[in-house]
Amino acid sequence: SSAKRARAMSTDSPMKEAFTKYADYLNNLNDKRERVVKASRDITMNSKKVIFQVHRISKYNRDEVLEKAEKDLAAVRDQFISRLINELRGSDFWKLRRAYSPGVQEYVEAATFFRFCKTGTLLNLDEINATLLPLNDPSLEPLKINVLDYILGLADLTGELMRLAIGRISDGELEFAEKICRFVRDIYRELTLIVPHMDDSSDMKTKMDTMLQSVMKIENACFSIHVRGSEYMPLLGSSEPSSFLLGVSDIEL
Amino acid sequence: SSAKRARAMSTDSPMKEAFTKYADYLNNLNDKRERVVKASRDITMNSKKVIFQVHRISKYNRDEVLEKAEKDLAAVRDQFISRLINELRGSDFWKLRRAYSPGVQEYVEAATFFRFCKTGTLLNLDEINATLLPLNDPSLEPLKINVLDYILGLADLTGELMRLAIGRISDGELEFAEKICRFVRDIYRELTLIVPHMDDSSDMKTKMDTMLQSVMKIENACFSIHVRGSEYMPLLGSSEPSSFLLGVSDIEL
Amino acid sequence: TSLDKQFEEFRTQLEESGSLRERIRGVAMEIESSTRLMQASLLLVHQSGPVPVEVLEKAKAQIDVLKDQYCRLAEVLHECPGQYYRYHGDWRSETQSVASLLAFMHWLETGNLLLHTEAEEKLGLNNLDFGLDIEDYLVGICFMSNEMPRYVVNRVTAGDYDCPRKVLKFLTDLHASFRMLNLRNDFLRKKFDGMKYDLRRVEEVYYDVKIRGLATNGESTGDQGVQA
Amino acid sequence: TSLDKQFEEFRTQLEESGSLRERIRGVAMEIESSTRLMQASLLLVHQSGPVPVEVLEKAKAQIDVLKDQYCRLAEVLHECPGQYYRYHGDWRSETQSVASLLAFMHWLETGNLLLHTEAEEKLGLNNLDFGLDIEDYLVGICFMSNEMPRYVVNRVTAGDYDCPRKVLKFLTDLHASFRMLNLRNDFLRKKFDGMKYDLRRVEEVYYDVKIRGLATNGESTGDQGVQA
Amino acid sequence: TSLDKQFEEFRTQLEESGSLRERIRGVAMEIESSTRLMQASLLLVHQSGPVPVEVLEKAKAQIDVLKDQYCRLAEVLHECPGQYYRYHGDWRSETQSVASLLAFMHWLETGNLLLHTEAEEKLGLNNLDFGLDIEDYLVGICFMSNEMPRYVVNRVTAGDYDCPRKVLKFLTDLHASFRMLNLRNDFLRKKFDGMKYDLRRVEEVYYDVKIRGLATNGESTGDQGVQA
Amino acid sequence: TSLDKQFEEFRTQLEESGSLRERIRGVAMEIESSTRLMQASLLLVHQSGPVPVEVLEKAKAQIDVLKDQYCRLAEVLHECPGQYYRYHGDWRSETQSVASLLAFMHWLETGNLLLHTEAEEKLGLNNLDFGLDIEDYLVGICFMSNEMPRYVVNRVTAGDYDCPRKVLKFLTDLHASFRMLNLRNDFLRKKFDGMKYDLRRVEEVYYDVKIRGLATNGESTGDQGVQA
Amino acid sequence: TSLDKQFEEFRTQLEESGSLRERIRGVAMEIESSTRLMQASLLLVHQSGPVPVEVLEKAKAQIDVLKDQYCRLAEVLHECPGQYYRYHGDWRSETQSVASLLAFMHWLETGNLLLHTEAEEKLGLNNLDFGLDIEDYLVGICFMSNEMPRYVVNRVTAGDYDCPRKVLKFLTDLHASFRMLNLRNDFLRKKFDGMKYDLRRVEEVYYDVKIRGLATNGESTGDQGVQA
Amino acid sequence: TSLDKQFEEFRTQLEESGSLRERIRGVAMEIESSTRLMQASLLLVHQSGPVPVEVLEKAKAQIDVLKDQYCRLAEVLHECPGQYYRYHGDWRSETQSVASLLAFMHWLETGNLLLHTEAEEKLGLNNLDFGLDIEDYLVGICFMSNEMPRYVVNRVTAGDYDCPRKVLKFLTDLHASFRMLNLRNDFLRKKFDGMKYDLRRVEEVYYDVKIRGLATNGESTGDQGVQA
Ligand SMILES: [Mn+2]
Ligand SMILES: [Mn+2]
Repeated sequence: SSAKRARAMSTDSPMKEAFTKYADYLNNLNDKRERVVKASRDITMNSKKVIFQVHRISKYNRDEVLEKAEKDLAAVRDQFISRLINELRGSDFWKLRRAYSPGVQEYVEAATFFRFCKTGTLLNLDEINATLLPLNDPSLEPLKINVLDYILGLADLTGELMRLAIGRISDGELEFAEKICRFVRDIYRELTLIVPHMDDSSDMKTKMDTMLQSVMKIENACFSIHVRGSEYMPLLGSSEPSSFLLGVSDIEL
Repeated sequence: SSAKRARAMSTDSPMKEAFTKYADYLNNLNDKRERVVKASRDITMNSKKVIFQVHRISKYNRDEVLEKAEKDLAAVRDQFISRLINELRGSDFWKLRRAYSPGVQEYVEAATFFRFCKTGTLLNLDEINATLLPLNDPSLEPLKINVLDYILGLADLTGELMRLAIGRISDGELEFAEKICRFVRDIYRELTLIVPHMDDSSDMKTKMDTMLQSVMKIENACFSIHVRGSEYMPLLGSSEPSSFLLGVSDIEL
Repeated sequence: TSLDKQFEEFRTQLEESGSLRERIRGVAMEIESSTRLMQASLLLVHQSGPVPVEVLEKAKAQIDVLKDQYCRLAEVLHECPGQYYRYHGDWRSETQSVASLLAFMHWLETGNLLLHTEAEEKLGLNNLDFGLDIEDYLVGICFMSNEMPRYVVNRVTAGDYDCPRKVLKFLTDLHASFRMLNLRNDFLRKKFDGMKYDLRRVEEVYYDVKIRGLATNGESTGDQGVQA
Repeated sequence: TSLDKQFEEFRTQLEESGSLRERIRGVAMEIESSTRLMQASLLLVHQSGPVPVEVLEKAKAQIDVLKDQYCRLAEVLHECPGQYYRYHGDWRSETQSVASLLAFMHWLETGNLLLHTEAEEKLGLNNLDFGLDIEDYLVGICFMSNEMPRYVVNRVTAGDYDCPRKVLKFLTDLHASFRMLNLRNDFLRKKFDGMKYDLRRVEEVYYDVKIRGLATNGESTGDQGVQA
Repeated sequence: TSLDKQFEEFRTQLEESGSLRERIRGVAMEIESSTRLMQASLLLVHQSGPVPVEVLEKAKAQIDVLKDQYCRLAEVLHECPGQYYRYHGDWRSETQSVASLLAFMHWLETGNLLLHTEAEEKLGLNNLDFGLDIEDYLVGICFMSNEMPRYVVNRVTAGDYDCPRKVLKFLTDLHASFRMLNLRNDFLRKKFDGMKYDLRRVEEVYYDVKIRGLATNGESTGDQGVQA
Repeated sequence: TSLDKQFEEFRTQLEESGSLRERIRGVAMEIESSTRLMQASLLLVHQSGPVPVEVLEKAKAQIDVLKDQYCRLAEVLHECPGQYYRYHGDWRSETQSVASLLAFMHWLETGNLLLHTEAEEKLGLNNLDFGLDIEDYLVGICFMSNEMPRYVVNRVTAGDYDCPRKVLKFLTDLHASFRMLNLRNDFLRKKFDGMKYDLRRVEEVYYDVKIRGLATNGESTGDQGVQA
Repeated sequence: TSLDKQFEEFRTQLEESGSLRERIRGVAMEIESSTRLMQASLLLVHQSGPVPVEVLEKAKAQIDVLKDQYCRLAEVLHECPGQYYRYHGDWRSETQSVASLLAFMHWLETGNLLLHTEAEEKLGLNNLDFGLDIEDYLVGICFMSNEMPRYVVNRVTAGDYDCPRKVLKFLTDLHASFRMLNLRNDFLRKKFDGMKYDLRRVEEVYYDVKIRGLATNGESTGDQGVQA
Repeated sequence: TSLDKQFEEFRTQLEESGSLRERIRGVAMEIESSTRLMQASLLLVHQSGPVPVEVLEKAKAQIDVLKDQYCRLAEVLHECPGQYYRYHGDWRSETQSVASLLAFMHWLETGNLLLHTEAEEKLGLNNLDFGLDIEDYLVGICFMSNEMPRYVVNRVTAGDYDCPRKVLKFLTDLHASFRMLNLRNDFLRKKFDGMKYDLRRVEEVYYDVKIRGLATNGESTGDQGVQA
């Protein structure tokens, strides 16, 4: 019918032509977002495994454990973060941030956790970004993890350090626990001054609360070991509670 | 030291041996869950595309639109649902249901939506499962979508049918809209009696509320077209409002 | 310590981006102010009686103001290359309103849809660095569609019986075009769902007019309400 | 209509699975009842004074009851092959308690961890159809660990100064084993995190005893509190 | 000891009230099942075209079932005099639905509001011991009011143009009656506050038919949709 | 000690402000009661048929009651100079309702907007100490606007076809006046944003009347529904 | 009309139950006030140093006040026979506090659990019409148990090393008695589940005292902290 | 028209109060920034080892900054007499933090509670127009109390065994003083209810050092951690 033809003809209008472009744009964007989400999930899952691996540390297996963790962490970078980097060219880096942020945060958590256990120091953002450099196409501006994701990952790190501290105390590594305590307190204090300046500080605020809880859990554990140690000192005539406790645990179990 | 040896030796205990098995079990389970989640996301995304394709239907392009939708739907089955089927052997079908349920529900939504537009009937669960049969390894018990996911998908279908009805009314396809209205009312009534028997009826209850909203939106649209038509009848001397409105839209635009 | 140093640097960086955001918010508020003025002018197209040409002119006068504002926004963002989408939320809803108003005026003048590239051009955004996000543009178009039923009702009340036919044709085409898109379950999807109701309402008005023999037989005159 | 027919069938199916669930809930409540009895008997191990052998015997007597109950649960589930995990939530927490109590009693008797296969054996679940879910087993083990600090404190109060050493050794090994697992952020993870605190508390008690010269030099006697 | 004796007594009493509650829940679930069947039947009054008498008959058939169920509920509560309100929460929402459906059917048949005493009569609750709580009745009436807009819309679509006028009169009177009550700030109050939206919607439907000259001049025929 | 002395003082002050607040709540509840009565009377203006003058008179009779109540409220607050806004929340929403009803009645009588000073006068609040907060007045005006669509619909149903034109003019002017205000993103802003839906609905009703040739040519008669 | 008559009756009834509730709330607030005073006195038992007899006497002086208040509450409820549980929620939590404080004082004096009948006697509630709900009594006992760990810690700090043993024995027995009850999954159950943490904490304090050789060999002296 | 005139006036007034609020927010944000710096400095009192005097000095240096900020706030509010409580919400929570930090520092220095008048003096608010709201002060004191348990724990770890006794005495007195107040059921009440958990935790810490014979016999030295 002529009506049908009239309809059909209007399909070739500039409007339809433009909308074909918009449709392509949206399809590509959504496909890419989906790929980024998947890469992020992979990063999360494998970073979590690295964190568990680091938690297996003890006085007796330190080197082997950290060696494996380091290898696994490198694998996360080579296999999954590199995939992310390839997707996040140009403006997509910020546009798709919500799609990859959980994975990157978890990677930061894992990488900083590993580093602290290895050297007792904080892995800087610049250092992390340096390790990502080889994954980038050298001809392009290299992709760098943004400050926000780094800080959010750091906030989660304190939870893992708390778990580590509690476990280390049981193994008699009191000095290590105290070191963790100081480290976590420092991070907490530094972040106190950073939080109000974050792009979106609302989720960071709940992370700060959790972080304070973690700090206090470590402090309470240190308190507990300290008062016990202080009670024993007169009993033993020793002046260093931690060395004493360490001694016992080594000999008896 | 002997202490260290003592520790190391205990690694070979039956406990450690058993935990090695548990660790393997958990790793495999989590890996599989992750693969299932990914397959589910793919199914969701591509089923949504089929739904959008079906929405492109009009009086003038019915056949082409549905032909493409049918092909896309088959592609979802062949590419993604088959992947799911391979993962969900045995007890994993129920164990991992939460991981794949969103995807399957969206597929049910797409497949029933397509079928209604094609034939005006409800695609039964048995029919859906028949189309999945070729994807199964013939030597094994074939995987079937469960009643719960089918019903949950059906609940979402009514939302799409509501959108379709509103659009069809604008295109003058009043009888189609009324048909949708009756169909959605029937589904709503049938589900009223099913809901209390579902395994977990809490999320289904909110879906029922949404469904009632959809039914009422269609009813209000039909009401509106009816009172207008009734007002015109005396003006025109016609007795069939819908045919009249259809007529106008064809001639003028 | 190196710890202090890093966090000190972060604080500096974040404060900088905070002040950047402050400036962006400043421009965005100006943009909002301009759209309010445009909106106030355009409200008159709803009023009974023929719409004087001046109404549109007054609204169009704001476009240059907007152009200037977007130019300044682009300059601010030029300072942080690649971070367009970091701050996007800060001017997003304002820009959707802008797109909506530009498209409405364009339609009043030409009877055609303002395309994305045309919108960018009007705002002076055709360079690569700083463009009009396509989703913002599409949301703006939906907003424009939302205004159509009210416009049609008021034009008919004012005695302009040809308006519903034109709007109906325009919205029907627009709706058909939108149906080409695959949307996620997001804000744009919700807005697009609303377009169906606009279309239906305009259709009803068209029939109201038609059935009473009030509609002119159209087609011949391609002009819009304003110019009539 | 075919519509009616399908939904009628669904209703029948769902009502059947509803009644199945009803029966499962029934057995699960019986299981819960049995664990309460076991728990009540085992409470006496916390009491001052040496723990009489009868305490453990009385608790062990419930195992046969449990075995029978799980056997009936397995029969019910046999009616719907492959749907173990559909109804799993209905006996899950009860089974975690069972695992916890069995493991505690086993440790009291042997000083060793009750392995997953051993737990299944005790409950008569070694056939393939109906087993003890490994995660439930592991949660149960964590529950058992949670009881240890209280046990140790009360044993020491009752004068059993060798208990802390044994428990500490056991928990240390158990904790080391758990660390082999990669967990998700789920219930099991949370319970495992709690185990660290149990371990620490037991360690403290051990030092309390040790430092006061109350601990025997151990190792020689492999027996547990109950049998002493 | 007196302690043991006291707790022994408590155990008996708690078990008794537990089993009482169990039985109440049982009947309440049956009531819920009956109301669901009624509801499913009554959904058919919304279908296009004239509503067949059978629809109402089928729903009314459930009243006897309900009567029997409430009789059994009354018997159970007869065992614990003075404790009606102790267990009230266990059948409250079911009873509100019952009141709502009875009132809706009554209105369909007679065009009048089902009075509280009539509702009690229909359920066989006219004896003093066990009655229909007034607030439950009132909440049920509000629920019925919520159904009215949808009913009116669908009746008009089915060609019954006199329905809106009748419903509007009914709801206006009902709303005015409710306003006399000084309600506390509770669930009932919230439900009543919602009634004004029902009223407004029915007013709009009436307006839609009236402005188009579709409303008959009414008054003469007192019959309802179902009987037509 | 100085600590004790301080807390003793605090106790006195907190008790004083507590009892003050108690008295304020008391008056606020009375005010609420009066507005309910006014509201009940005014409901009749929605009813079909011409609105009798008595309806308005009955509502106006409450104004003196309100005047007295606000006088007492002012007296209470006179006791704590400078703390008007400390307790403002305790009578705020009641006062917004009052403003809304006064403005509605005033419009019914005169067709004009009740000005802020006029509202204060009606309530006897023209002294400096205790006035009607401007934002409360404005919120009340928005509430009044929310009632307009319903009023117009019901007046047209009752055959008063001139009403929509008058209301539309009134609301259009009111809306334009409000647009001059630069509102913060708060409750008032939200209420004002709602006003455009009222306007749109009234436009639609006017359209319905106009397209059907029901609208009188108006202008000449300045009277309102009530006085007709 | 019968409709009017019905709603008129409802109005009366709702107002009556409203004013009844008002009076109940009044008494409940007085009861709360009395418990606050008791609580303030009893706080001193946590203070270092021996607890003077006067502390307890001062708290006990409030019992007569409470008795009078419950007497008035009973009178109010006497006006609406059979509706005890309708208004129960309005004095429930206050009564649970009362039960808790009475039981704590009784234990301080006698070392025994205050029985339900004894509690009723103290409050003058031994007549049949108005009693102390058993579950409220039990919740009160749980609240008392929650205070025990704090009490024990503070008594030991004050040098009373025999206190933990006594409290532990008391709580162990109490906990065992509670275990006999088959509690529903409600508030009481939750409170009882908390009791095990109180028990555990008291066990730990006893352990602390015992392992340091601070515990006296007890048993012989049956007296409580207060009387010492 | 008078309508235009009124809205013109409103516009002026709303803009004035808008800009006033803007300036208040500006100062409030500066205050927040200062308290954050104080807070960050004071976090160092938790570190192991003796707390250096500089920590407190650094925090105290911010007081002058705050004084200046409050002075400016007072000036802004001086422009709108009687409207303190209108804008109170805009600096309320910041001021509660300020009160909390000042009180904590004061306690560290003197061991005494910072009185309300002293707090006002420190902030230069002793003139009548602009004071520190009593409830804000009290909330601040509650916040300070929340910090105490953590402080005590860390002081003990740092070897200061006398700290728990001093803090316990301080908190016990503070808690007793608060109990004298009859608080409404609001934010302050909720915060005060939390104080008992602080008290309990400090009691436990004191118990931990006391039972181990670590507590010095105190009393003689009145100095605080910082000065030691
Ligand atoms: Mn983590
Ligand atoms: Mn959908």
